[in-house]
Amino acid sequence: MKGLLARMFGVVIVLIGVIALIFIMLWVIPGDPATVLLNDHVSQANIDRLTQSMGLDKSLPEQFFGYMKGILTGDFGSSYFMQQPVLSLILENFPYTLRLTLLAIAFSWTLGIASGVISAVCHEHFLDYLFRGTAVLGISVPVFMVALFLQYLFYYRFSLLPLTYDGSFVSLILPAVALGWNSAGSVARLMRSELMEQLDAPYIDTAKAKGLTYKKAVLAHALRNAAPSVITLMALQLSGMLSGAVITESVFSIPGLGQLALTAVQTRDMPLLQGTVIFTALLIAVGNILADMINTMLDPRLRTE
Amino acid sequence: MKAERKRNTGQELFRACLHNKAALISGLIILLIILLSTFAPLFTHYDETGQDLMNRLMPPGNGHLFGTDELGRDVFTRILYGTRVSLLIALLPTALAAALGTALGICAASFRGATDFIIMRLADIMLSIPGMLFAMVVLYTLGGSLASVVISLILIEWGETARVVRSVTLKLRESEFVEASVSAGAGGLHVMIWHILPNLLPTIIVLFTLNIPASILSESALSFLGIGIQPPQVSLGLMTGASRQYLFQMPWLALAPAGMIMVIVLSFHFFGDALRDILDPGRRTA
Amino acid sequence: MSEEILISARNITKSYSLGRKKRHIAVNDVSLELYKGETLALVGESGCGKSTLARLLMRLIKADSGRICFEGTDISALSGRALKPYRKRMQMIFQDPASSLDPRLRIRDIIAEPLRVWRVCPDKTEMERRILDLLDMVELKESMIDWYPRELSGGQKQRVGIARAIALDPELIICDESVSALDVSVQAQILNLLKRLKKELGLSCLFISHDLSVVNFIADRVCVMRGGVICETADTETLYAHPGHEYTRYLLSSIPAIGDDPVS
Amino acid sequence: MSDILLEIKNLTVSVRNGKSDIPIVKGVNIEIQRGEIVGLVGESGCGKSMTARSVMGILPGPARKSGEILWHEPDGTVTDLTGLSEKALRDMCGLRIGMVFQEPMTSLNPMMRIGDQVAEVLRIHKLVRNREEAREKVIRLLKEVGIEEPALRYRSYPHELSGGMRQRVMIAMAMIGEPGLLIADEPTTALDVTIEAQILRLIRQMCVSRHMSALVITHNMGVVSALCDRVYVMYMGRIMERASTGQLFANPLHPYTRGLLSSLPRIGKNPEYLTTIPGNIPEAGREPVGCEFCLRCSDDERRCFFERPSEIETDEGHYVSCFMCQRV
Repeated sequence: MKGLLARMFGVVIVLIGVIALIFIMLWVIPGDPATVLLNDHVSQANIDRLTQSMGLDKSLPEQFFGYMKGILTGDFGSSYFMQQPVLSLILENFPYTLRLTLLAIAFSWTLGIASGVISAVCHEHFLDYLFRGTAVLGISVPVFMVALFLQYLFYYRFSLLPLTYDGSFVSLILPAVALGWNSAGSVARLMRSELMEQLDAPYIDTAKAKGLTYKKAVLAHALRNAAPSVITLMALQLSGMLSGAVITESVFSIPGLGQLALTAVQTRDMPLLQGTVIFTALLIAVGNILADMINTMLDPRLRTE
Repeated sequence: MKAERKRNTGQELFRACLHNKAALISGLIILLIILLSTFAPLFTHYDETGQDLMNRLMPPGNGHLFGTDELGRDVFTRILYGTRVSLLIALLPTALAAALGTALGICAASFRGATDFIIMRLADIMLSIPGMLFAMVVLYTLGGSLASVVISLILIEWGETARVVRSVTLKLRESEFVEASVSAGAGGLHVMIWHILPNLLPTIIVLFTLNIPASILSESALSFLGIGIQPPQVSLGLMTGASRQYLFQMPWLALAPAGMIMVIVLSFHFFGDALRDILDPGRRTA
Repeated sequence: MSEEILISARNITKSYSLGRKKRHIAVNDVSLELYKGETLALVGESGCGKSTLARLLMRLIKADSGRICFEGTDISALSGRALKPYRKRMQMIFQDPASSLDPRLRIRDIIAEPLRVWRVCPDKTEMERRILDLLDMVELKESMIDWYPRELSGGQKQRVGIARAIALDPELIICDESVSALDVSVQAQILNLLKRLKKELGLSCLFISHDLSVVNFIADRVCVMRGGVICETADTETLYAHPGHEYTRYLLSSIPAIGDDPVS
Repeated sequence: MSDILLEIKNLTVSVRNGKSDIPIVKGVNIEIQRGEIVGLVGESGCGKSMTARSVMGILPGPARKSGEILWHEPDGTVTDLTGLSEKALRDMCGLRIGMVFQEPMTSLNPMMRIGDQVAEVLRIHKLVRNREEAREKVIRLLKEVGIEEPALRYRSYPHELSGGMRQRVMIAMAMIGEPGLLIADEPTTALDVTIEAQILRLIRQMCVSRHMSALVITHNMGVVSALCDRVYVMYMGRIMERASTGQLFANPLHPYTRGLLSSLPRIGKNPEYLTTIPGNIPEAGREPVGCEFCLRCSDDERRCFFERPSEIETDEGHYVSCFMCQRV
């Protein structure tokens, strides 16, 4: 357990680093935020009043710690454009992203793991090349192309599924497949290489020498050993998945965090962008810790550390 | 085995590429794409911004290989010029990210302790923010343009390279041939130049070629959302984004640029995979 | 074997930290002398600290405490520029032929490296001649100068390692399990080569091994190590005829007798 | 001939590398009687491990085997293992034939408790009715192979044991199915000499007490003299000489065997320089046409270069494949 706590502490440090980095990039580099916000023909008095109200006149470290304290108490500052607390906006949009991502994860991990295992087991066999080909296709096709293609096919040509998100579960299928398709490819490649490495390990020979047929030896032993590293790498996939979500939400107009960040950039709404990015980093940190926990339970070598 | 002994590693690498079918085919396609896009004027007499509102949204045919877009510009020409941007994006930021990652990775492995901790935590920060969102922050600060897209790609990609380079360098530093070199009196710099860098090269090359698809896909996604490369500059992602509303009537408008992105990404991908098999068939670097 | 001491260690200790409280003591208050022209063997099972002791003597790693004297001068505190001259006079031959040669370099550059670091040969032709001379001394074909390590057998790679070690005419050669990774027939060739070179070049040798038969063949004196401590030192004949320490007897009894008396 | 257990007839194994097929084992004949421990000794790359693995059918992917591996049941029926289906062969493994591997570190599944890994053999071959009986049988065997507090050790994981302990677990795993034959592929190479002596003694006791035969693969003559009744000397995929251990050490006939024994440094008296075998193993594809050893053989003849010597029996049970020995 000791190792796990150390790693959790590491993740917290990384989170603080993320907040600091984003703070520097948004508040420091572009110069005085007030002037950036208000257009030029506004009197200096108004600019001063706005600066004062946003607490921008305090020294940078003060602002940073003020912001950090805010985050701990759930106050991510308030959005310029929508005049609402950033956190409430985020919590309003977050469920949509959550549903989309979970569905995409379900789709991509099941497809990825299944094809990875099959192509590893029947190595150098027709199926192996078929799945590897689709996996490479999966990685190389841009997410937005898959999205547009699915829309064209399932809405325009066969009108089976709705064009955009209308609150119903059915309308989430296309976005989930579009988002999951890309990461299914990398999960499949990951699973295949990890499983093949385990299949060459000497303990598989021992299993066969004990009387286990190749098929049983694979499931009983190799999968169990391949699991930890695959799970860790799948957690790392999470950040790629959330990147893809931004595009998928825009194509299927799902009001998720990605859309929020996009509007924040377009309307130059600094606190909103900052809040969304930091919230997403928080999500990923939780994902990593979860993967860590699962691995510690799975792998005895870590448990007795 | 003996015959190839004479050549040094550079020629050996080239000869191995010729033998490996995947590397050969994908290499040729990449070459073709580079030639097509750099000498675009030879292949099309339109220029990429020439508007011809009379025959906008023309289907493919009579002079326009892929038809014309909503402003009557020739789609085929714009794809060629857009490919230039994609190739630039594929090579420039990825190379800089690889260089930055390698330098920081080696520093982290060489000066252990604080430097190592800081560099690795920075790499962790980069890996814990989704690339797209981080790019948005950069584009917000520097404004949407080719330069800011390049900068955001560099910042996104250096983390992974640094982590891999650091672990390979650590393994090399503990190898017996480095210990032999040190026991012969060689200094740190000598060991770095003679033993560490030459053995790192294959790993760096493979990481570089594998990051190229990621860069192209990221740029095209940013431009698709309209926050990456801004008009009048041409980008395949931008073209695909712009033709969204015509998707159902004129699918080729979106299909052509997106298809080109896929072809570029696929060929670099196969080339990277083949290169990895050639350079270190044994070890798995990823 | 002259009475003059080439290198000696006094109360050397070295330990590594294993997490917060536990520390693994690899070498525990060890003292030994190596006379000029002698082959001293360090024998013991894996983890007894013999490799660590060798690297301490060569100052590849620093000891926690104790003194190391090379021809009378204390080199335990030296480092950097001051230590460099001693690096020239002590060279090591490693265990695993596959990982002790840089896979990216040709044989010429591997052997030339020490010569280049010390700029021993003024110009290229002199360097080439010296390398070919060294190849000849370790019984390797001259045509192998352009080969890569991956094209050589285990025994041939080990010969390149030996050529590299004697390139600077050192006074002390340290063999860290140099024959353990080799097959019986190749091991015999390398042992003969080491014995012949030691005699021809007047070297002193510190031979590290876990194989008592090999040590019996090549060493003049033997130190038996266990758990970081030298439990017995004697010249080869007396040690094998009537071993003093109980652990040495246990080691000797574990070696299966080959030949005349078949298994009961 | 009644109590023959295993007969390997004209076994050839070749590995496909790119377009060409590289022969590793070139027509090997081995016979193992019941209750006899046979050694297969040779240097690395001579194909001894491939021979053992082809009996169990665990050859690496690109390897192809041909020839016969005949298993003699006590009631006289003979089955050719090479002809069996994967399923049928697996039913033999663990039940009729047990195997111990070289690397105790990696031959055990790091994620499973050692007790469960040993009990798995009982479960696969349905030798026990329930878990409890399996557990009790495993604990008894763990004690027999010399593991203290077997009940406690049952639940520990491989990384918590020393190399020697892990090898004892491997032996228990190979023996729990009460097999007729134990194949040990370099069982003690990765162990220290003191632990090696204990493991060799353990294997010998287990074979004698269970009247079990064993095929021991090794490159170390010490292991042969400590453990084996009869020994086959292998060089570049061929059997050069076979005899009882005593005959081989007392009167080695084949030049390669003589060279091997003279290359060994001994405890006690040693010559100034060891008499070695000149040259080294020719590269794949450049093997000589005649006897494999002719290039490195001091007393060879023209015939050796073109003709492959057939095996002749010099005295009771001592066979050698060499023209020079025929003249004697």
